[in-house]
Amino acid sequence: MARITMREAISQALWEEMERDPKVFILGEEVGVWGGTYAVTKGFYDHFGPDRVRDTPIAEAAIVGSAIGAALTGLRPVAEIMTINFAFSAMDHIVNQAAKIHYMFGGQMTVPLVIRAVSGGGRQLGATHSQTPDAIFAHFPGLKVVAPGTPADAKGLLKAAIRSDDPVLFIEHATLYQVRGEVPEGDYIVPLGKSTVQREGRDLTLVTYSKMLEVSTKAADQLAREGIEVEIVDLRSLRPLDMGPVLASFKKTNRAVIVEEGWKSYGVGSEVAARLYEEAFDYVDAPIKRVAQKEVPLPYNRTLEQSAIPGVEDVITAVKEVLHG
Amino acid sequence: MARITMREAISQALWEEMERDPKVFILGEEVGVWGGTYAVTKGFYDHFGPDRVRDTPIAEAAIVGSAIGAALTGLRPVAEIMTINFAFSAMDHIVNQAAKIHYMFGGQMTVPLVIRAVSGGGRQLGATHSQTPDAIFAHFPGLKVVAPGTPADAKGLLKAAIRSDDPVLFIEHATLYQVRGEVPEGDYIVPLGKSTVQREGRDLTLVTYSKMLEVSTKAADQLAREGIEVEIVDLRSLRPLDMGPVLASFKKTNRAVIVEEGWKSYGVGSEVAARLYEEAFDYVDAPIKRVAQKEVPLPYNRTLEQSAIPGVEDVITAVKEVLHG
Amino acid sequence: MEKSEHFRLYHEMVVIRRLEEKAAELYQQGKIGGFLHLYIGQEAVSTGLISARRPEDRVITAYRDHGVAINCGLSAREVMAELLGKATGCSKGKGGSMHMADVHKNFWGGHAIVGAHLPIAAGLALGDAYVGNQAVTMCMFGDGATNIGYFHEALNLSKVWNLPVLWVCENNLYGMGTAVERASAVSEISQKALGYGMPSRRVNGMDLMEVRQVASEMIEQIRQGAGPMMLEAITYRFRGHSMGDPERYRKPEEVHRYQENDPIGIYRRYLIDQKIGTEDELNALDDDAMAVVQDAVEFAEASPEPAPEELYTNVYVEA
Amino acid sequence: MEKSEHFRLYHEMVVIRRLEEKAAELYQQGKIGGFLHLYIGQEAVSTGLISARRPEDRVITAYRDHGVAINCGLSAREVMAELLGKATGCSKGKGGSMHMADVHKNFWGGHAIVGAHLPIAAGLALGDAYVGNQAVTMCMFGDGATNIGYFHEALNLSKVWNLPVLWVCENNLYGMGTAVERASAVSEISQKALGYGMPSRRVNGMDLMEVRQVASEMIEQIRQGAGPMMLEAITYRFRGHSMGDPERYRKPEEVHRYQENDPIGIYRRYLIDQKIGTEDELNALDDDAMAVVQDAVEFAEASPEPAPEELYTNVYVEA
Ligand SMILES: Cc1ncc(C[n+]2csc(CCOP(=O)(O)OP(=O)(O)O)c2C)c(N)n1
Ligand SMILES: Cc1ncc(C[n+]2csc(CCOP(=O)(O)OP(=O)(O)O)c2C)c(N)n1
Ligand SMILES: [Mg+2]
Ligand SMILES: [Mg+2]
Repeated sequence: MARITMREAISQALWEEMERDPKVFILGEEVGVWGGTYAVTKGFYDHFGPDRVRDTPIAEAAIVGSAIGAALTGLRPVAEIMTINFAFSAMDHIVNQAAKIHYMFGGQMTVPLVIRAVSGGGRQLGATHSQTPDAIFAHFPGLKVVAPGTPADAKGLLKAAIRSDDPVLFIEHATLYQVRGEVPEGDYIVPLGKSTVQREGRDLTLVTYSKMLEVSTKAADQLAREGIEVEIVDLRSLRPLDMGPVLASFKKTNRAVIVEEGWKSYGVGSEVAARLYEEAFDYVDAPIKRVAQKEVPLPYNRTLEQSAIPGVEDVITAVKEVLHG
Repeated sequence: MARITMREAISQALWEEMERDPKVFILGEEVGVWGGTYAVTKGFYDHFGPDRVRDTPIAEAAIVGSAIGAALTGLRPVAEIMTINFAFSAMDHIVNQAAKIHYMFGGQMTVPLVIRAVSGGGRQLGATHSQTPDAIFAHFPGLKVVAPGTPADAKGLLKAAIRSDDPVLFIEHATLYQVRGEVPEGDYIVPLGKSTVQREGRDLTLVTYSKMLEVSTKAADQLAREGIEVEIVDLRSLRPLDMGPVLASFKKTNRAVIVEEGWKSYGVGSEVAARLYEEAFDYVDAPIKRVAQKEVPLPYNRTLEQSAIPGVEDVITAVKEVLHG
Repeated sequence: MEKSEHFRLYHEMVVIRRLEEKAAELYQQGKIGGFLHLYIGQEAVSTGLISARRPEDRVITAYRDHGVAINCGLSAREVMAELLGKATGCSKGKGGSMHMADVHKNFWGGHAIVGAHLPIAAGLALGDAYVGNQAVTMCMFGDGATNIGYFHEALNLSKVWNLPVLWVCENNLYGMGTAVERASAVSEISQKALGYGMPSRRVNGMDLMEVRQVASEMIEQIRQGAGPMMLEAITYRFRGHSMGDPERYRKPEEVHRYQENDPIGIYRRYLIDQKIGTEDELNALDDDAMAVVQDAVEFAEASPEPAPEELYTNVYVEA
Repeated sequence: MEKSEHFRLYHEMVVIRRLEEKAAELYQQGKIGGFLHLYIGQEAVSTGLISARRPEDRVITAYRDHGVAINCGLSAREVMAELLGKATGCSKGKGGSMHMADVHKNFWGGHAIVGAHLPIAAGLALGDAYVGNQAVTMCMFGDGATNIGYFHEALNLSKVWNLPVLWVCENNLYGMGTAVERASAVSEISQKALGYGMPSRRVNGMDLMEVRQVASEMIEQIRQGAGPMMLEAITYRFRGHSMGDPERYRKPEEVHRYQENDPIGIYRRYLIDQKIGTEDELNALDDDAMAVVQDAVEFAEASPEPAPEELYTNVYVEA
């Protein structure tokens, strides 16, 4: 197994799937000549050519819409939306078309589409460009929503997404691209809709995903030095949401903190907390806490922005509050 | 107090505000000559003229976007999005522009805008036209989201929304327009962001809003005949979400069911449940239940559709489950 | 064109007309729910257009789709059954009036969000171009739909990528209650093609033969690689936008004037004038169309409701 | 035009240039974060355009907004302070490079979602039309922005409602790395105006005097009620799209060719040729511009960070 970055892992998954299946192609703004704004598709244009690596106009609805159409004909498009903030400009096509076509026409059409989008803040891009609105997409049945936190998962999940016959929103995090990890070579598949334990522990369950897995892991390291062993469950998929490993862990630790980067209200933590109480009420030893973004549009100023996004300290504080009441 | 329909109440609020303040005007598809697809603005065009009752092209982003611009100049536009399903076509302007402009430019611009939109299913309109995605809009700080369940609240909240200097998404429910209730005449204002007890009871708290207030009330009537007295708290606003009356009620009943029409996952019930546990953990006598839409795109067939939307029986069942474990 | 082909098209138009008249009745009786948008008055557009396609050519349209479905070869039975929400409907009763489709007939639906199917149509054409099919996608939409951003993005993309699409605007002069000039900067929709450097033509959408002729020429050019084009068919809907339209926006006289130009009447006149068919032959086709629709209604009424489990199927392909 | 006015405009252009060169340095030093889109090379467009406005005319643009801010009368100090995220910035440090504004100077921002400010611009103009102001809104955007649906919806609406807007496309030949002809069906953006029945003109965006002249004429016509119009200014950005652009999509020779046509150089030549100013006078303006920018940097660096509570203010007007 090679130790590569998240960027390389995603790039590898795309490359291998394109080599494997001629029906897989990429479209999006700057995916071709530029090589991807986050350099994920660097080298693809030269290798696969302009038909399979298609630069598009700035027209998000047309990017997703045309990808849906191509998917209906049996192709397997991977549409890149430069950042998830621009997915609002393709909202109807994502939640009203891609997510519903299979159902609405009685199953006769399928939409084997992947939409890749970069989520997350922390880079001083201001309010319109720094959102982590992952939860709102996960609200819609018919869509699958995936957000890996490690390079290995990124590769395995992206491959699974491309091979899936359902539309998948694949959320990457801008500040994770440089993160390194062991990634299996070749045909490595991580099934969609499966949560997983990323770190074992006995005292408390941290439920998280994407970038906040990194933050939670750092918090766990620090807590470990104080003798607190937290277990980390990585959701990986927000829809379908797999509560199995979350519940198993919680039934062991009886305490949980949910950590997400997005806003707290109507977010991921709300759903996970509600389900934990519903499905493991008798195991609750202390109120579950949610760590999330302050409920403000993100400001440009670095200090202000950082104070709004959950950090290691916020997680540690929450864990201790849950443990010590 | 007159007993009028929800449609009349909304119409009255609009009419009175337009008479009161020449800066208030209406724009949207078919609001003028047609008189509003739900007849809410019938007669407005003839009375207020084409400048203040503006029929628009089918261009939701331009409807909301131009309303934002007009609001920036100090006008008070009321933009009608025919149904909330079409709000996805204006998503960026709602959540990325209207909700952020005040913050992003350091407070120098204000967006006194109301967006009216009809939400809800149950009319066999199929998957794209039957959604209740209220929760996803409530995820965004900067936006206020309001959804009345009674004619009086509809009037009072709409007036408050029009007078508010903040952008407000005002959600109406298609199947409530004919519902009648006592509505105070003249300048009746219901403050935004305030939940309220709509029915008193001692055994359990039903938290709900919009159409599901009606369903919950019917359920409460039936339950009362069996000696079960539920208290109903109507959220009325989803953002800001006022937990005060919810908590007060819950601390009395120690049991709660949350009833919403939209999908359960990442919905309103998730948020309310999570907060109830956070803020009233010691008062919980039984797991809180969420009653919500089945997690499917809504089908056309009437029987199937009805089986997916929460009904009186679903509420009664949930209440009894919570009461009797 | 063969006589039999003429008769087939005439028959199709009459089937559509009778089927929709029947649907209006069933709607009044509460047997059809939701929105019902009748195509009555516009039948020559889709009948002429789709008669010009090859089987491999794809068709996609908006919610006003019953006629298009019939023209694409769906049976009156499965269309009527879909209207009644039955398991035997073309979309298994899950789609309803606005969401008919049959991918095996290359009919890619009925779509209810105005303009949203235009980018999808570009994608269908991209699918063909990608694998080297010589197929053309015909995408139909209303005049009102040309004002939404999706129209713009789709037309631009189709031109930039030289996709084989025929963009067909059915200009019936209104989008709901809004006259075209009250919503669109230009009233001749074909003028919008200029902004995309795209050839365009305007036809009388009440005249099946004209639509067919011009569409055939354009489709062939597109098939040869000429790139996307736009066809504007001027037409008129004789009924309200959907059932329950108060029709405050137009005068009955205006409607009557257009009704005198009934596309079925025009085609019938043509067939007789050209001595392609006799009154008797056409009457027989009329009778048969009525019988087809009657049979469809009986079939639909007798068909089973979808099973309750159908609520949960087709959300995902994979569980 | 008065000599003093010429000098003011020349000075403005040089201030913009120096300010952005400085900003690039500060970005490299990590003092400016986020995205930084430099306007270098395009200064004649906004300087010429905005010099043609009256104070009541509104200006709105995209994220490439530093120059526009200066032209609208914001001080170099508050622009630089915003870049550094300081409390003294024009948006209190909350907006950053992409979100400068000063409503009292009728500058309605810097907007970072491509094309999304076009419908907003239509609304600004609607606001003026509604109350009977004789003001014109100037809305600037890039060539790439003309491909998104917002452009279409906004232009159509403005024409249908006859709104007083001048749509100004800064065609700098690329949207990020995508050459205009690879993204747009027509390479002459002004051709898109045809689809909206809108008059349009094309100017050399490197020539301040030409931009100013044509813009003045159009603005006056719009003010007189002629309805919306489109102005396409052909220009070029000398730097990458934003800091950190690998610039694989264009050759250095191409950039150099354009750089020889520097808008500041062209205007300087013009002032000297027309004997409006001497080399010495212009050198003095250059020096002053440098001093203004130096002062702005010092001011910005010395300015306080926003107070921590600022995180929570301005989410809503009412608590
Ligand atoms: C995005 C969106 N906005 C609004 C509607 C509501 N609506 C349905 S049909 C229609 C009018 C469409 O007019 P046109 O495109 O001319 O088609 P026609 O009905 O005349 O065939 C409107 C506004 C919708 N379905 N989708
Ligand atoms: C809706 C949306 N999609 C994509 C982007 C990312 N993006 C920012 S600038 C840009 C290029 C815009 O090009 P153009 O309009 O020509 O303006 P220029 O940068 O050349 O001034 C892109 C794709 C965005 N900000 N918004
Ligand atoms: Mg029409
Ligand atoms: Mg450009």
